[in-house]
Amino acid sequence: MAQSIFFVLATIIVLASLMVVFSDNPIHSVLFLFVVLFAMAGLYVLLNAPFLAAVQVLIYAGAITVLILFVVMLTSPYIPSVKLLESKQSDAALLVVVVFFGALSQILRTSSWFDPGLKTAPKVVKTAKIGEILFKEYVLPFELASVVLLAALIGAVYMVSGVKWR
Amino acid sequence: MIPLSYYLVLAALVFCIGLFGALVRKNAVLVLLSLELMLNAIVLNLIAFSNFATPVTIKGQIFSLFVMVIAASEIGLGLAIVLFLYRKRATIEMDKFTELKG
Amino acid sequence: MKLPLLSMITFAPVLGILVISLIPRGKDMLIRRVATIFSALPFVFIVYVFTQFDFGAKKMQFIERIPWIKQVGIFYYMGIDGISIALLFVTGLLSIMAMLASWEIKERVKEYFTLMLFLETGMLGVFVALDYILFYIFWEITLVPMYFLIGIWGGPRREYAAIKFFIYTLLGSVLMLLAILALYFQADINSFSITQLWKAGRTFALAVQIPIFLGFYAGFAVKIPVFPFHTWLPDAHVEAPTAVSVLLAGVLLKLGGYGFFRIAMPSFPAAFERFVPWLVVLALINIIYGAYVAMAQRDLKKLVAYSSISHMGYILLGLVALNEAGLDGSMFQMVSHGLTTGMLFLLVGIIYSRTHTRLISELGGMQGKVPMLAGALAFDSMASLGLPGLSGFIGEFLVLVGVIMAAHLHPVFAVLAALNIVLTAGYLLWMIQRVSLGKIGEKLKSITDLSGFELAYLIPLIVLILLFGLYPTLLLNIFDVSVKNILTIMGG
Amino acid sequence: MFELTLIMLALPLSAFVVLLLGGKIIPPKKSPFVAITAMAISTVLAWALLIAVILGKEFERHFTWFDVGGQIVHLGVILDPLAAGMLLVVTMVALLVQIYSLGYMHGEKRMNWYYAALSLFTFAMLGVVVSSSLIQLLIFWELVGLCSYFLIGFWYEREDASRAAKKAFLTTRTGDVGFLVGAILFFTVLGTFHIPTLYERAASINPNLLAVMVLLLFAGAVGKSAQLPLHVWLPDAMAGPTPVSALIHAATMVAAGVYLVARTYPLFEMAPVALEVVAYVGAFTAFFAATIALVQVDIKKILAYSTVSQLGYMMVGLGVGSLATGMFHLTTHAAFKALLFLTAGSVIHSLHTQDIREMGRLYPKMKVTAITTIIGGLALAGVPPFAGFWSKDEILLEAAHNHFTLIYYLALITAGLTAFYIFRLIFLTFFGDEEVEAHESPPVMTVPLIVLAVVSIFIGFLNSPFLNNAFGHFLGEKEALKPDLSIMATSVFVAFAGIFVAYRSYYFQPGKKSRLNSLLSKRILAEKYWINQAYLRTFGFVADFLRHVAYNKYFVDEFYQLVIVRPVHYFADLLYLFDLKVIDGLVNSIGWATLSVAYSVGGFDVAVIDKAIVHFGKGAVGVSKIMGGFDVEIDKISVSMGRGAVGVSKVMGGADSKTDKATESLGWTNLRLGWLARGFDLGIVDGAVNGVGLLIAGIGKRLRRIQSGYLQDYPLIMFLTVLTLIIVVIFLGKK
Repeated sequence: MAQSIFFVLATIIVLASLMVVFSDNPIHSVLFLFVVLFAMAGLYVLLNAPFLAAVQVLIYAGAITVLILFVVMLTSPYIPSVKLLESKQSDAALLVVVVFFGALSQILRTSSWFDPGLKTAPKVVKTAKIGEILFKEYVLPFELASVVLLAALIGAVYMVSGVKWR
Repeated sequence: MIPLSYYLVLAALVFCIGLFGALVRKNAVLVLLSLELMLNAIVLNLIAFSNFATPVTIKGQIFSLFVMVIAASEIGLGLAIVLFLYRKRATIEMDKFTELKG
Repeated sequence: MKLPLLSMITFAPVLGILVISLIPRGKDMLIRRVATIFSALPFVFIVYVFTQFDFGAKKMQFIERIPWIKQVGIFYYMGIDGISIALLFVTGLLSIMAMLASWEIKERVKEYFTLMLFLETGMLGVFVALDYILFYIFWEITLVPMYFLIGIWGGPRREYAAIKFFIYTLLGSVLMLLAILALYFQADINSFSITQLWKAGRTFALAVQIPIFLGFYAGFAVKIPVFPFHTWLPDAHVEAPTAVSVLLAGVLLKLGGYGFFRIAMPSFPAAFERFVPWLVVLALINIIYGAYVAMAQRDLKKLVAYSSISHMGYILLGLVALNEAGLDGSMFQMVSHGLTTGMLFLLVGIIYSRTHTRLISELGGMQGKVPMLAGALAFDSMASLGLPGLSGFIGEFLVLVGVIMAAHLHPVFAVLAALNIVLTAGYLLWMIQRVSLGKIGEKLKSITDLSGFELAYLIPLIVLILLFGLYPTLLLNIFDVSVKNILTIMGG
Repeated sequence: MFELTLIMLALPLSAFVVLLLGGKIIPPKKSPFVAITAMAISTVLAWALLIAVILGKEFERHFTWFDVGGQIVHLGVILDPLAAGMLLVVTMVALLVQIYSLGYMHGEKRMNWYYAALSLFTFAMLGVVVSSSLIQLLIFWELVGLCSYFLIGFWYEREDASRAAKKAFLTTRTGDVGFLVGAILFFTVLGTFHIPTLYERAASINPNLLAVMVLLLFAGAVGKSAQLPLHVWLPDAMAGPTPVSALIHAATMVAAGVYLVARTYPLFEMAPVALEVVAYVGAFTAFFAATIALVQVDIKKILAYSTVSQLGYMMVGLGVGSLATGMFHLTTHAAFKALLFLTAGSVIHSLHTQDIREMGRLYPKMKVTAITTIIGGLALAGVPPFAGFWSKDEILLEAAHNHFTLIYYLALITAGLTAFYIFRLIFLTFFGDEEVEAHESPPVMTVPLIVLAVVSIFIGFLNSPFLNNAFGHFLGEKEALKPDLSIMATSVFVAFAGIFVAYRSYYFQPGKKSRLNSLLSKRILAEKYWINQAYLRTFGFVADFLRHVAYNKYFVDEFYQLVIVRPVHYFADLLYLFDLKVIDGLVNSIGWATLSVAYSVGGFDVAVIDKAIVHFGKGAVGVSKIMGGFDVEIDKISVSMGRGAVGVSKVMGGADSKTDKATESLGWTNLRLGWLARGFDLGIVDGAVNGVGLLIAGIGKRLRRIQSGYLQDYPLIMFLTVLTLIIVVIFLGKK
């Protein structure tokens, strides 16, 4: 059962990500990204991480995708015309990507992770537990992350506002 | 039960697709989208490891939370930069920005 | 509580960077003062370490060892022995001199001093690091500020020189990195500790030692620089601003020699001995070739640069003697060359800042016009050409003693190296004749003599050159035990 | 005793420090007195030490300086008769010269520096004398050379002075390499620098090795004492102030070489071969320098060659005889040669010329100078009872006694030549035919002359049979040779013969026509001796030729220029070119080629590949051109060498005007060659057509291409790097 769900989701993810990269229309790309994120959330559930799945759907699929859509609308009044393989370095990029994938699979192949016998059946992680760990063990990084987020926020506002300092 | 390697292969695939996009797309927003794909692949990786390697301490999940935070700030800033550039140059095509040329 | 003195030494300049970053752009004078103070901090600490240092001990001292990336055996591992502390001393001292000489920099002051402090951290770090990864990181850290310092504040061909410097040294250090990785994997003790890998390296078969040794050799030979990897040096020196030249000649070249002492020789004695015939020939080529080419120079700074190449050859020659006298001489020469050549570059910089020329033919008659400057130049040239009683002589003398004592080297090598003393005297005296003596040159009409400020940073160097020349025990005692230790390590 | 010695050493040094550091505080008028006071006290102390040594209070002390691989490098002070005697010579001459300089250097603007350098020199020389360690001796030895460099170059504004200073330093340093290597050999073989210990240990080693080692030491002495073939610096060194010449280049520094041999004499005695070499080098130098002195016209040059010649004598004395023989001649020579130099200085001070042809009837105007010069001349010529007679006679005696026939005759001929040239100088200077403006020098200059003259008269008795060879006994000589009246008579006869010939050739009687054309001139020979004109022509030609050759110092300088100095410079230029073009070019083109390959792989620009190939080709062409260029260069050099040789042979041909031309053309050839080399250089650097030049210039530009500015290139390159690393890790990780 889980196996088949996984394969369905995986197929969706791969196809949708391909479409994200290859579709000519940016709006389509964004929409396919939405699909990818959603399917990813499904995988998280399969991996006993329902909280993260929720976060994924809420933040990524909900907030970020909408944000990107806005920007696409703002910046690309003329939507079509962006050809895919127009870049000068697409060959080089393809080469890099393929070799990179080869290298990754080589690592996977030689590592013990590929052992199909490696199976654990963990319990579903409760959100409370995440909260507990996050605010006990990782409280400092957590605070730091919030500072980073704040800095990014201020930076983004500053850049877009067009205010000139000095 | 699905073995760990399945997730890893899937993540690698998505990562490579995202990488390809980041390297070839002209549209800056699409480059950002591709980056998101790559980040998601990483998050998937982390959660998978979390599930198989550290099911009790769930380090992977915690870590992926942080990755998401960083990803959010990154996309926010990235989009701000895109808008900024658009205002300056009226284009967001990556190959129009060649100021770094030596 | 024990203070982490070595970390304090290494990272004091970084603290300076932080302070400088708080100073608003434009307050140049303040930036200069702050940078100088922070560049002097490590020296203060080094002096303190000197008072606490046990010069009789073979072991590394002031060790700091904190796990960094435990899984692959990377530690934040620092420690010093006599060899390191002698070079730390030179580095600390020359950094202050270089900072003072940098006060004349007028443009982009903030960036300049930031980079200088960063460079200082890198140089100090190399001499205290005992973990290969840490060592490599500091080694590379020296590279980056150097590149920018030459590339931004340099002379007319600065970009060419900077890129050449960068590519040469980067190529060398990449090979060194490969050698480090190979050593790590080959040893298979899950440790990047330099001292632990000494033992491991020796156990390798010769066929394994040789390629790893060659990798390290590439990294070190480019820094020293050994013929034919030397061509970056004259360009970099000529284009670099004075202070950078001082550090380049005074400290950065020593990194190569230090690498031989710390890594290449104790880890791979068999491979080193295998290459002794080659190295001795290369050392002699360096010595003689450098001297000849120096003689052909019309540019004062280039002359000093090539003379550096020639002098660095003695360091290599001392190493291949593989006995106490030779190694002692090599170390002595490193310190002494740091002082004398550092000072020579300072003087050339002073001359250039006043006359805006470095062409020997446009100078002349300085002795009558600016006696102190010319006197300092003459003094330093004498030290450089190995006048007995000054520090340069002791280094060359010990190297020659080492070569003659070494059973595996023919005394003819010593004679050739000794004959080079005449060549050295030849080009330096010829330079003095054309620069200081004779009729007063066109460009010297409005030259002024050394200011009190300049004297303040030259006099310590003069005093040290005299002191080490007259009482070499002072310096020899610092590293003698460690040198002996390295010899015993190499022996078994 | 030990403390006294140190104080004596420290006094001149402190004078130096005071004068150097107080350069601005002490007025130039006062500065001499600082130095002279210090020197005077030193002299008194030297007397005291000498007396103490005569009373048998010798001592030797040594300390550790540092150690090398367990072997100790010593410093040490020795005071034995040899050192004590030498100390007195040095301090006395130094004191007199410093006093004399008050007058001679009057009004000079760098008085502080002059006296500072003189003081430092005296310190260094005293240091050489009291050293009991070879390495310490070497240190002071080099310091002596350095001071000589300063003092010769005292008038550094003058081209010849600065050049002579450099030449002196370099030439002596060439010898010092031998000294250094020899000293290190002693150290490595015998394990010490301590000279008395060396005496003990030297017996244990192979005499041949020992001979090599002491001959290396002797090389140092050859340089310092201006022996063949390193004598060339001394005549040039006359560009320095005359008192300096008197002190350094007559009495002390040049004697340091002799002193070195004397100090290590027991080692030489253990290697008789080395001693013979010393003797022969000395004899040839003596003869050779004397022949040059015959025809010089510069008063100081004559004295300089005379010094070289007499130094050769001292070497002969050491080589064939004993320690005392050589040292005795050193002592007497120090007195009378310093005297001669100082009188020459007096003349120069008054006339402002050094050319004896421009001097004339000075005797009536400068009586003190003239008389003292004659005393010095008689001492040098070896006329009894003046100092030179005793010491020279002893050398001849030893040579004859020990069956060094060749050396004996060479020395004898040299004695005759010596008498001739010194009286030629005296007659031309003081008894010439021209009335010239002159005045006697101030007392501050004449008093030292008188003192030295008195010494020159009497010092010779020290080692005469009348005083029972006191000097020799003092230096530890067991038994002196019995004076041989026949040899004495011969040497006196030879000396008088020399003086007589000089008198016949150069003495000018008022009212008669000048006889400046020497005895050998054709006219006199034809008129007086009715010699066949044809013979005469040949003879005259040969004589002219010989005179020309001797006047030009056997062209040794030119030979060295041609064979050593120029080739060194050429070689230097060539190597630099090699460095700039070949090594740098190769490295750069490799780098560039790598880069272009990277580009083409990167697939940025198909055109780049084409360009790369084209440039590659150009680069190759450039390299081959450079190789060709080198060939051309080498051809040029050999051509110029050829021309130089032609020039030399022309010069030898003996036509005066042609000499100039040949030299000039030689110079021009070289200059042109230099320009060619430079033009070649510039042509390469600038010429975009010549491939390597383009490569070098272009590499910066090419490299900049990597900064394409395309944002996505950066992550691409980054990933490439990461990828490479990953692959490396994969492959290295696998065992």
